[in-house]
Amino acid sequence: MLKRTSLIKRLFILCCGKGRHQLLRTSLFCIVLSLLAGIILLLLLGKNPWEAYRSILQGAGILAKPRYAGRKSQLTDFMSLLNYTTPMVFAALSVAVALKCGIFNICVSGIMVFSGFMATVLVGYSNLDPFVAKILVVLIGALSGALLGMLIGYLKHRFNMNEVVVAIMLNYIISYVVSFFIQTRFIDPITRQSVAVTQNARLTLFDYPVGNLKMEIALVFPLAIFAVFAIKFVLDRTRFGFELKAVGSNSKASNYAGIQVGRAVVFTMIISGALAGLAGVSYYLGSNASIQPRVLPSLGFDAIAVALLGNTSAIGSFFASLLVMIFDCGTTYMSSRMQVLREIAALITSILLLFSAIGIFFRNLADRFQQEAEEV
Amino acid sequence: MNTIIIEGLSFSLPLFIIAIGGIYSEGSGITNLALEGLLGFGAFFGGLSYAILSRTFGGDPTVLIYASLGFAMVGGALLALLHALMCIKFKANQVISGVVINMLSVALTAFLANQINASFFGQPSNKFLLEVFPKATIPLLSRIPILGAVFTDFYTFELIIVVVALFMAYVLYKTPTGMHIRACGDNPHALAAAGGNVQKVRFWSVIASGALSGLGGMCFAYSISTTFSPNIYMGFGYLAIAAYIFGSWKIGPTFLACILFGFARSGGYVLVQKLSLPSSYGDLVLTLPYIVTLVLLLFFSSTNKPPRALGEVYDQAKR
Amino acid sequence: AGAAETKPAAAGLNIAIITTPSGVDDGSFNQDNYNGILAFVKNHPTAKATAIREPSGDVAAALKAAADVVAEYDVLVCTGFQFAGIGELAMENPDTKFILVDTYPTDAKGNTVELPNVYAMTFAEQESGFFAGVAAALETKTNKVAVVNGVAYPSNVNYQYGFETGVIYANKKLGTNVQIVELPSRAGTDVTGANVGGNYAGSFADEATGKVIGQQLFAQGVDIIFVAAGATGNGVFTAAKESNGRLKVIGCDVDQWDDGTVGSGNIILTSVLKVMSLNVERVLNQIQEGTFKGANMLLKADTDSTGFVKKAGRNQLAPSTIQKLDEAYALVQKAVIVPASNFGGFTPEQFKVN
Amino acid sequence: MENLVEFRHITKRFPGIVANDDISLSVRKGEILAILGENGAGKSTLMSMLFGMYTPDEGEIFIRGKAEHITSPLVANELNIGMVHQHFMLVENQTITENIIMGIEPKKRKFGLFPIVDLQSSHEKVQQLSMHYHLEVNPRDTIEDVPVSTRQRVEILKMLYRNAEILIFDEPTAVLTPQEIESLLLIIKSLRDSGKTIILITHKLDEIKKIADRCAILCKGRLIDVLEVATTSVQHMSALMVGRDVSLTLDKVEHEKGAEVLKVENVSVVSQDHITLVDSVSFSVHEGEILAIAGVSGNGQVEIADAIAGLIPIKSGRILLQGNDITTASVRKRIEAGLSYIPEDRHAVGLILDFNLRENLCLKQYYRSPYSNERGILQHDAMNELGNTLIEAFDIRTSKGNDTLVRSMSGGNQQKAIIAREINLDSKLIMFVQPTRGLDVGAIEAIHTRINSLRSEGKAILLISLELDEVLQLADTILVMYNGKVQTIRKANELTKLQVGEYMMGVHVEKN
Ligand SMILES: Nc1ncnc2c1ncn2[C@@H]1O[C@H](COP(=O)(O)OP(=O)(O)OP(=O)(O)O)[C@@H](O)[C@H]1O
Ligand SMILES: Nc1ncnc2c1ncn2[C@@H]1O[C@H](COP(=O)(O)OP(=O)(O)OP(=O)(O)O)[C@@H](O)[C@H]1O
Ligand SMILES: [Mg+2]
Ligand SMILES: [Mg+2]
Repeated sequence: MLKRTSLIKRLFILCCGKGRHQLLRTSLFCIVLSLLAGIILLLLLGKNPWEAYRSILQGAGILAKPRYAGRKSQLTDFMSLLNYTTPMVFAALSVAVALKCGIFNICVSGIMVFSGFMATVLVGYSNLDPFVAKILVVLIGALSGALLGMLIGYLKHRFNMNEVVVAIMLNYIISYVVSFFIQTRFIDPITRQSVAVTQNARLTLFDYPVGNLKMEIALVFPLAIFAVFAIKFVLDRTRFGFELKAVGSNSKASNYAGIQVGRAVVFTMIISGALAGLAGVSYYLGSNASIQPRVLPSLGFDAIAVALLGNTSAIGSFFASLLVMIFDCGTTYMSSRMQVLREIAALITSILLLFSAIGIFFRNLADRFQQEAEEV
Repeated sequence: MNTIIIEGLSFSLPLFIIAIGGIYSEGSGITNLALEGLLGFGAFFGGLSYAILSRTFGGDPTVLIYASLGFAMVGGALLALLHALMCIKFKANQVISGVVINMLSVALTAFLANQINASFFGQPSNKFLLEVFPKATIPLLSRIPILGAVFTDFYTFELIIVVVALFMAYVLYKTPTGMHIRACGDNPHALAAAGGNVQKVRFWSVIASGALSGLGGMCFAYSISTTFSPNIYMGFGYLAIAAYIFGSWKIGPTFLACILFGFARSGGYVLVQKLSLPSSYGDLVLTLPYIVTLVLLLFFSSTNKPPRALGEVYDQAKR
Repeated sequence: AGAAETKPAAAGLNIAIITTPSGVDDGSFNQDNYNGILAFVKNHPTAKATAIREPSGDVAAALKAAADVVAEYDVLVCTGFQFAGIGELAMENPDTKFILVDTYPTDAKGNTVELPNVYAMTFAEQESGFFAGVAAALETKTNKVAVVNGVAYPSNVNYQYGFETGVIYANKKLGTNVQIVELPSRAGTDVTGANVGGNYAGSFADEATGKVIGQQLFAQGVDIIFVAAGATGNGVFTAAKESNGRLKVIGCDVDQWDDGTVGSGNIILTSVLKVMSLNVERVLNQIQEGTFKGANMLLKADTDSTGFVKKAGRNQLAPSTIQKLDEAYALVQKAVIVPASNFGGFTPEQFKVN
Repeated sequence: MENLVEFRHITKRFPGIVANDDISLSVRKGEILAILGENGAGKSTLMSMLFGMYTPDEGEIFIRGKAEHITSPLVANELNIGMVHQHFMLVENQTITENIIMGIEPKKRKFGLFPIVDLQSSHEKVQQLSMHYHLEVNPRDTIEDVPVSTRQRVEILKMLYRNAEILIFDEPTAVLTPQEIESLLLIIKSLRDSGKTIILITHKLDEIKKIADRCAILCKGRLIDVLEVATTSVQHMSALMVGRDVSLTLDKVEHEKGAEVLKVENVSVVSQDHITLVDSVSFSVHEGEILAIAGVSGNGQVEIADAIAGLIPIKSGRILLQGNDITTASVRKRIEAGLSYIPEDRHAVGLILDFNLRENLCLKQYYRSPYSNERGILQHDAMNELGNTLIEAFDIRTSKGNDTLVRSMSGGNQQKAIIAREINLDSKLIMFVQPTRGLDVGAIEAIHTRINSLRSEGKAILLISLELDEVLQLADTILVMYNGKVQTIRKANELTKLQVGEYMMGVHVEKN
């Protein structure tokens, strides 16, 4: 008995204990745990967990489905996964950057709606040359997001307003006001959403023929990858990143050291806002083409947890986004094949995020076990 | 005017009781962004208990209606238990735990409501139908000009809320328990040194916040749609958070904030009706409480003091 | 490789129903369609039905959900306007049959198209609305009735116009003197920007506003409300439930009797119908028999596709009302009565009784 | 004499360290036992176990001859053990009474029904208690409004209210003025005389000499010796503690002071609540001069330093640094103009605990060449080099060198890191606020030597300290503040300790 426990403990230490890549190992451990929880859940419902997970991967284009519809293949599914992952990467980065500076940006959803709306209205219905239009969409998205981010940062810095409350209020205000304009000006009576933007303005080449396949090609996916590395570089290597992290860990000490705290907060929020804005345009003018009135995209909230799963690092956020979106994209196929409610996938994702939220506990526990092991 | 007051109160009071839940949790030092999820899960649990009880016992629904409020509190408390475990036992980041619990609550209630309706009631639905909540009017008081509306045509749950709110205020400000809760939010180490059990106090405060949110959520379910459905997640939990932050984590000012939100809302509806604006302006009216909050916060946030130890993980060893 | 080759020779039809967030168990619109499928499966036990839900309600997401699974099935039943854009997918998968409810398919450019493998059905909501109007006019005691809608999209305006036509018809032909109450602040603006009046909540999911509108109408003396407003309608129901039986409502799309119970009573006067289940079952049968033909159909009373609930114990209409409604129903079937609709060329006020 | 408390073979481990190693120690009834030891020697840990905050890993604690499991402060209370913690354990937004009665609140019933905390009678009881022991407090004051010395009195009253027989004081004098220390020592003595047993943790040998009966010396978690104070010299005690001889006095070379470096003219500072904290203060500091500001804590000294450093705004007046007006300059401008600042609170202000040592050592220079290039990119090699140099030069002891998380370093080494960073700036003016607070004798000696040699190098030094001995030992010029005003500025050798103490209490008023 005693021996068994110590074996389990040793395994646990191996997963979450001190050493290289402790954060990464803990995250992986959390993922495995939640997959286990999912297995139990599926078994309770009398389903084959192996099949279920496989069909999720198939649905997301990681594995091959037994058959494909006309002009579809595993590659098209995978490209579609990348297309849907793009906004999540931006959103998770937005949350992560703000968190590094000690700011909790819960306004990502609102910013997404705002930037998506601005780009839709300003460029989405114009007849601009595709190249110009797409560039403009990206610029307007980043700019309008940055503007809102700046507002939040400024209110926090100048008026000491709690950014969480400001963000909650802004989310609702934006959602209702944008809904008002869509309902009165830009409504498509059939879809009951804003009129779809022109192909010229879309950041995703939709149904783009490649051979005999029709692909979704996310033009901004490379931009998302670039953003990941850019943010990593900024945080690790630049003066500004140093200041941002300093303010996030101890704003008093930062001020004492001569760092302009307010400036750092506002600039961080500008970056975070711009990223959220990019998430908005890549969502509303990329994977989608129109805006649902009165709906805040849940992606903006999921991004918080995703950023956390990625340990608020840039690279981590990317892989966490990919993982969560694999679940998201594969769910429909799984629910269809396995005849289970699709909430299962949402539940597994929630459980995953719960586990990753207590990653710090796992690490401490592992450290303690390690201590005990060393002392004995 | 009457409608503004009657409707305003029936919205303000559930909001208020949820906000008190928030004050308990945050007053003890545990950030609670999960109110939205807690109120939804509470309403789910209350609705489920009503569905089960009314099918098993039938008869006079009045007793069941009141009983369901109690079950809603249990439900809210159950989910709050998870938040408490996450924050206190597992030392998770409290903000993140709150956000994740909101997500979980939405997924879980939708899943369970479907599954339970299908497997036990043989009904394909994600809703639980409820009964209309009894209303009352107090004979003499209701005749007072203007103020009389307060005593006119109110849901009896409003009375329950007032009683519970008074009780919670009494506990928080007059009893040793309340003193300990507030001490936990300010300096948990002081309480520990005085022999108190910080973990326990915080644990029960979070549970209380869940129970109160559940109560408020159930009242919303009754007053707005007389059903439990996933539509319950309308953002009122977040509004409650705004209310107590606005009220500086004190019950009295928070009450005023809730009244303000409720009246801004009901007043907005009446205003639109009076001004005969087209319905599309409804969206703009709905922004009123949020804009009011933002503007007022602009002026008051410098005096706004959160509990000193809010959001800090309590570690006995840390000094 | 064509999809058909890889498919096993199925013993029975493999059918999927794809719905928007509320799912096939919404007790309403989606469920009625699902019931049609279930009825078919019951008669053809080899057939298989799978329900798939798309949780966001966004049109792009709805189409993606359909595309994700299209290869797996012989028939896709897509319920809701969100699936209008299915045209492209249908063209690429000619061997899969599509049944589209409440909208016609559009191609990539958004133009409505007719496709050989798509049977799309929409309903003459104005006819259902008309029956509601007649019923309300005959049953009101205060002589004030109203209609509450979600957003002034064509289907909702059809319901509203139909209802108003019904009241006007009753006033002219059936000896009633009933007034239609409209809150000016709730006037709708339809998709062309025209003011269509009525009582619009501005959303299909705002129960709180629905309740406020119900109360405001009740305060103005209205005792019967026709509710065609999705989840927002639940709020109106609540207002009715709290009125101590003085306010009644008329449900829509499906029989909403079960949603109306309050204590031992019920607030549902009757419900007016879009008969989807029968039509879905009929088309599935055609597929099974090989007589399927793609079409974009507007279904009306002449095929019994619109109507009202007169089953005993599911409505509270007086027998005389039912009789008069039956008479009106016959006239509508014969197109003697053509109620006003959003794009029918005339408004309720311009409605002429022949 | 009877042994009231007995530690038998107590061992306590923390991750990576044995804080208490097989300690056996007894405390006699009615004595004052002092506990002496370097930082991190394990004094607080040992006492925390007696008070139930931690439980020992091995060994047992006997109280009144009986083995007790003290699992929480509640148990300690029941055993009549009380403790004044090194860091006060008070709820800031509650009243003095509420803090004192917390955990054992007297109750009464409102309307004969609802139990409520009986604040009224508690106020009276606290009032009586405070008069009885000459520990004046106003029971109705809120903690956040009262000064440190009052807070300490509250902590003592808290113990007395609980009828504690065994009183533990963990570094109680670190935050007090000489007069307050004097009176605290008297109080402790009178408590002993009234029959209480007292355990006193302190780094100050003269206090031990003054009141303690015996002295236990801890070193690196082990009990070295227990000495009779009356028969032991101060030198012997400190040598035992540090493990070597420590010189307790400095030889200071007299030399002429040079040019004026800092000039403060009529500076006033008001708080957010519009209370005047600093009232029209003027002084100047010269090259090679140590100007020490003495004063009871909370009399505006720290605010002056913060104002000079630019951390808080001033209401009126002028500040000149080497002739440049820096009154409105940004913090960074001031640093660049030649200002180093060792702040009072090293955790909250001086360091970023979650950064590693290298980053903290570069905290004030990271933005300029060679640590950043002109495009704003950090140069890790240069930063590493700086870190290594400073770690070497200032003997900062760490587990992982440059990469050590500062949070995991001991207080003394954290302080060394700050001092290293600030001295490395090579500023003309260096401000030290409470540089030796909470540090052990060895560490203090090192810092004092360092300050002295900076003076010899011709730096202008502004020293702000509550430790009067430190002020007298180091200062060339002494400025005493009271209530935000300058009481006096004099040559150090013109003032006696007693006089300074009187100025600090506002007794003397300078006649102009
Ligand atoms: N909670 C803790 N977790 C880990 N290690 C601790 C903890 N508390 C104390 N230690 C370790 O135990 C040792 C003894 O610490 P303690 O606080 O008892 O020292 P001390 O003698 O009171 O020092 P000081 O004079 O600085 O107050 C320290 O060196 C520290 O490393
Ligand atoms: N919670 C903790 N976890 C790990 N180590 C700790 C903890 N608390 C204290 N320590 C360690 O204890 C040692 C001494 O800490 P302590 O705070 O007593 O230092 P100090 O010199 O007394 O400083 P201070 O002026 O803050 O009292 C340090 O090594 C510190 O890192
Ligand atoms: Mg100590
Ligand atoms: Mg210490």
